[in-house]
Amino acid sequence: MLYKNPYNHYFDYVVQRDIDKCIRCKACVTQCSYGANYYDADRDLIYSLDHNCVGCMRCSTFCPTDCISIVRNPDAFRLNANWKDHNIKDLYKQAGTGGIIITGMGNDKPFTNYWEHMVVDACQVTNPSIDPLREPMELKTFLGRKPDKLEMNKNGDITTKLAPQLILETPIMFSAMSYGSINYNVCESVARASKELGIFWNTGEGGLPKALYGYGKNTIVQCASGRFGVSPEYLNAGAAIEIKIGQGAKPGIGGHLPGEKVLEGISETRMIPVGTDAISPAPHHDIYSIEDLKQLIYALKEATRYEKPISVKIAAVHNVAAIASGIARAGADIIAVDGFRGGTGAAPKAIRDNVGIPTEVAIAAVDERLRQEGIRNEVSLVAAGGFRNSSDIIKAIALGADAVYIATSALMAVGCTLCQQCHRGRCAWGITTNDPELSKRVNPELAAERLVNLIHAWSNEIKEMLGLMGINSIESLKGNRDRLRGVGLSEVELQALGIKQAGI
Amino acid sequence: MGIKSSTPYGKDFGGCGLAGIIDRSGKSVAGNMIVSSLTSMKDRGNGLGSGYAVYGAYPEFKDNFGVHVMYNDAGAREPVEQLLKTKLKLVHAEPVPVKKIHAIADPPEFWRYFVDPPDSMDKTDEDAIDDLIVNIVMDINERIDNAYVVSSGKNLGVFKGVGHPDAIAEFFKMQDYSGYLLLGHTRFPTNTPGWWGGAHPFTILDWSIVHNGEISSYGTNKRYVEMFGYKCTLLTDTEVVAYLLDLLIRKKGLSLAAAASVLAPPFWKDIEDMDPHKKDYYTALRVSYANASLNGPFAILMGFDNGILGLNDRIKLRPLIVGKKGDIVAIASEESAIREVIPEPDDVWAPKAGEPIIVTLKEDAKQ
Amino acid sequence: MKVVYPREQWCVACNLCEVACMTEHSKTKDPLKMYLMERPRPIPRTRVEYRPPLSISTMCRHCEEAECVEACKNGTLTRNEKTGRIELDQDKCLGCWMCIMACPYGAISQFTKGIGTEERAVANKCDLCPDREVPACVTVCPNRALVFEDRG
Amino acid sequence: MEQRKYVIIGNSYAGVFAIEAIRRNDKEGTITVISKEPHRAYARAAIHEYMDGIIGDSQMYYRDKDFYERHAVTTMLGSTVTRIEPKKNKVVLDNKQTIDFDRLMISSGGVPITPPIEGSEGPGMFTFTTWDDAKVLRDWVKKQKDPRAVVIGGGLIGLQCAEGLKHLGVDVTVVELADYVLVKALDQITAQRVQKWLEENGLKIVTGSTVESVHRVKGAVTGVKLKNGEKLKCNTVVLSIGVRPNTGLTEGSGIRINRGIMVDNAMQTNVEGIFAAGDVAEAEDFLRKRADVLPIIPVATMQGKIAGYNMAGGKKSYPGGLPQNAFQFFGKNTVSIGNVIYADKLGGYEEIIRDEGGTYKKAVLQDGRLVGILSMNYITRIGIYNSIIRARMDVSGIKNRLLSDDFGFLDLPKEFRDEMLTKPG
Repeated sequence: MLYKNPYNHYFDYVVQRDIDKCIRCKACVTQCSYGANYYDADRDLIYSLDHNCVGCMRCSTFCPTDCISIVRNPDAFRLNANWKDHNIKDLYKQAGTGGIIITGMGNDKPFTNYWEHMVVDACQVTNPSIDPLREPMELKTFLGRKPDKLEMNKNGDITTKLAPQLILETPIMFSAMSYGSINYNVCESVARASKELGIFWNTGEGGLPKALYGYGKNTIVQCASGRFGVSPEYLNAGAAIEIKIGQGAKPGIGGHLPGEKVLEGISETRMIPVGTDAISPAPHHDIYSIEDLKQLIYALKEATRYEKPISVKIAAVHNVAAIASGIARAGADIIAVDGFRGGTGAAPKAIRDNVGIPTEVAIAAVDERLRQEGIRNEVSLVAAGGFRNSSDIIKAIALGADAVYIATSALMAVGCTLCQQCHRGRCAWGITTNDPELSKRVNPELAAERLVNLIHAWSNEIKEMLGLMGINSIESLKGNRDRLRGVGLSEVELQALGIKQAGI
Repeated sequence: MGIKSSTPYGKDFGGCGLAGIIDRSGKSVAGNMIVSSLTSMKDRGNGLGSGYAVYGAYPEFKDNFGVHVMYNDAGAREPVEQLLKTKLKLVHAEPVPVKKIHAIADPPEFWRYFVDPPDSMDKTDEDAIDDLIVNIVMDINERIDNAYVVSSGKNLGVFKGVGHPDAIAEFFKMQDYSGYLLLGHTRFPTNTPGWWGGAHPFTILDWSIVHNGEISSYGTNKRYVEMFGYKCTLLTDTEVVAYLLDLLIRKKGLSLAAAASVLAPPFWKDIEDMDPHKKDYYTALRVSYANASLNGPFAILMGFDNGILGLNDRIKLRPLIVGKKGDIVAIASEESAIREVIPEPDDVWAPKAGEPIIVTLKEDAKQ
Repeated sequence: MKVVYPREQWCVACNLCEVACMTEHSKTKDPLKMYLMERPRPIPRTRVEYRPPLSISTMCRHCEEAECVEACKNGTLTRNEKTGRIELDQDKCLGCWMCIMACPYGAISQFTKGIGTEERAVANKCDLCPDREVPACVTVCPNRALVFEDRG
Repeated sequence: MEQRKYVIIGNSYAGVFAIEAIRRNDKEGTITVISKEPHRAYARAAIHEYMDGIIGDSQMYYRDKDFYERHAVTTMLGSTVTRIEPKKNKVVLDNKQTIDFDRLMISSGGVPITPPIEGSEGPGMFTFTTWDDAKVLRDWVKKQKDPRAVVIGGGLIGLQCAEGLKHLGVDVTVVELADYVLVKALDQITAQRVQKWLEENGLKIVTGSTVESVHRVKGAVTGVKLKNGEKLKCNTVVLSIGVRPNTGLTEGSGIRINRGIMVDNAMQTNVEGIFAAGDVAEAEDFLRKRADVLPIIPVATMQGKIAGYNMAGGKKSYPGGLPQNAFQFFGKNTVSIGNVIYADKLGGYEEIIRDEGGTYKKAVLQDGRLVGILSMNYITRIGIYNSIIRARMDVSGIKNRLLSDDFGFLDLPKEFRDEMLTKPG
């Protein structure tokens, strides 16, 4: 502390400790991976270095006597409606380092959240609601190309062979998070949960550790611009392949795994040397146009004997509907659209907070466009980016998504407190770190249970919501915007979402 | 009446009574029969909509498409007739005969047109001809203000409007019609005032639908059929069922039974337990036509040139009863309505949830 | 028999097992009062070893052939024939530390019982929380690094 | 099955463990315990604490009152076996009574060594191995106006007795023949520190000499004369230069004796059906791989247990005895495990020593493997070394951590930890 640089003084949190309640168990000391707490044996006291605190609450959570509270640093700059606290701090930081500000997790800026401006319809009198505790309630979801028409022979047997489908027991999947950005234990947790739930997890662009090949039936393997860990074996290891074009948190740039996080297992899986930065190119250098994408889609289909659906994931950008239409016509079986609240392990803050569009409007636009073109059946549509609860999911499906990807909420189920330090590789919750001491904080057995609990809870809520809408199968909610109404939205916004104003 | 929906997702729904009678031998049943059957369930409706479909109504024009058009404004007739004349060959046009009665105030105008496809078309290409008719129906409904196509099938007459079943029957002189298949519907709309176009049956080509219930999946179904050019303009969910059936059966080539199992698919848990062949069959149907499945409570009767289909939703949230005696089969919301026309039926039963009842004309009854 | 097994790979060195153990074996069953008021203050019967990145919490294994029982001078340590648990009678303990010498797990520690003239050093070790269905340390372990299992 | 008849001679540590082991395997057979002493099993190793009143009767009994009843044991306390007749499967008591056995265990313990000393006949001379010895000695010194005692022998028992006497207000001098005390248990450095501590607490210690004669006036002890010519005034003399195996009862039985009764790893003597355990037995030494008598509690109990199992038809093998001792004088603790004095005596061993802050810790390595550990004033988790020695683990890679105060499982190889900690103990 003595040698601190005054310019680094502007920190966000303070660890408040009620010494009367401290029993010197040192849980806070061992748990803080940022060096914010230490024990002074001379005085038999625990102190904090507040400037190291990131507000992850690991210490306060583990304190058995609740003697710690993490509070916002009361140090206040003069109030300024234009220069907000974070503007000022970021500026100082950059003046000190000359660097781009990197951050983790999703956009935290107060853009309008459309989920919160949509309400769901319920049955009253004319139509009985359905009680999911007493009646069957179906969430099974098929992702993949659907035939426009089933051909039948004279006996009435169907002769059309269904294209490969991903069969989900509930319309929720775990979104792409690469091995390396999250550690092996988290990958395993997600994989285990997917298997138990009958859903899918996505490897992200970091390859698939050999030890997880056993979860292949519930795995979507990703192929991104860096091609990390991509091999014929890898492509065939999963149930589907996803081409990652973009990511909601950082549209237009590639993935970035800092070298500090590239340890042995990651190096082996990604097929890169230990300690090197794994920086994916901004574009796929073999995809400069939609025709090139088509070539890659078919190359991957060839490589997997047309047995696996191919997904293409894009960030939600202004022209997302037209892009999605192109992707559908390029032969993709699934399109994943990742809105700007989607998380990331590392992204320039300027990009994360200012580029892309919300998932809500992106899904509405894409679904509508594909319908207008009569090709909605050719692809499944997966919404991603910022799903916080089951009602967000219900609304996304009513807007037109077939299923959703969740990642931030999955990590939160595992312990994440959204401290946005993923890029530093010191995650105190043991999630976005490969440090052996920290990684073991995620016990896949426990974490998988929590993930399963979360998805069960959400699925049950979705069933309840379907029931109150008088619907007993999720497919009858898909694109059923009739059951949504907008509250507090302008006419243009309603139009973008394709929904009516409440009361009409 | 504000007819045009302000947004594309409107629908109306309610409780209803429905009835259907078929003589499998193809013999004509008097129009009064369906009227008395339906009138026995008068309390299922509230006077805001009743209607009838009569298959075999126009033996003299049986090979022409019979297009019934409702005009809320006399000015709409000209563009409709212009359209029909331009796109089709108009064989015969006349107003639908009605009787002015006290119970029916301010009715719209009804005309019927018997038309043929233009000579330029290949008469054997039935699909193309049907598509043309459908397109014209959609065009009129959507584009021409105050004009609505009530029916468009061959040898089919549809008579519907705002009023109790007996009043509507009197207004349209139902006693003057007879047919081998008759459908009737009495309506109890709850959300919007009834209007003439919103009364059942809903039809497209030979398909006519009467419906009791509410299509909770309406938004999904509507947006699905819209991908194939159908326009849902009549402000009620029942309309979409007609289009779905037309789509599934005529365009997608499904059998009636297959189409019924798309509308009310088996539960996945039941599919799981099926033998592999059946399992694949139902899985393919459900997966491919997921957007066509109907959710919510419903009992529907669908008439077509060769018979009738009765279908309930998957958990049977609306009544549907079948009765038969000899070649006569009646299906209705209530047993009383059946006994009205078949006083001593051989058999009366309630079909299971999602179980389609398909009654077709006997082989020798087809002309 | 069921005993507590450590699962080293999941131990996060949070010391909550120790706190729970002390609390469970305190008079007040309250961690704060235990720490601030109780004298002698309970000591943990499980011990967290922390050598980053490794850590592990170990305690008495209630051995089938317990070496502490074999080394005990006067029968302070006995094997309960019914439960199989190794019981330690602190009232009887002489504080000779033969058990500490003998225990291959280092699971027995010295504890100063009583205060003032009553003060007396006795052996202390895990008793599997006789008042609980599952020992406190296992219940509290946030990462399932301690499990209560029968691996016999 | 016919009821098997088990007879156990001796009612101390080995005897009790044999009873428990037999009963785990055989609920039907009869067990008879014959002991010279009238007490039910008691803490023989705590008699010095009993003597000075630190502990009472309740802490002296080794097992609870209904121990024998619960284990269906017939006790013959206060009876002495005089002869064993293996061919007739019987033992003969001093009252000529005979007891039949199918399986016999001899755990008759040790008897104090009493060399001929001039003037040793008569009152004021004591030995110190039994509860009764402790009671008699306590009563004696309490009767003395100016109690002064000379304890002959600076071994563990002698020093414990001396401490006990000191607590009773006796002026005590210990006479040890060797150059320092505890010569069999500790290395020179440790022993000298212990000695210094004892002296600081008021014991007088004379080394390098022994008592040549006991001087009496009118039959009463008035002092002793040492070999070095020194004379010590006293009224009490305790003879505790050691014990030897109590093998007398095997005379003529054909049971093979060396220093003690020789047993194999099943604890069986050369005569089938006859076993021996405890201070009387001579069994394999774990480290030296040769037979020896190892008169310590953990060895006695383990031998008794193994003998018991094998007598009842089980198959358990003795892994070899490991010297170990924990003791304290005037509140300071010392623990030794394994061969801690070899480096002193033999050479060829490597020693690691940590001597700081009042703690003295020494590890003895042989070919990189830990064979002994000695620690003064810090005994936390000292037993872990036991398992390291037993595992014959090469510790040359962890020498720098071996003696640190927080040494633990994390310093040991993962495989070893897992083997120790993930399986039932």
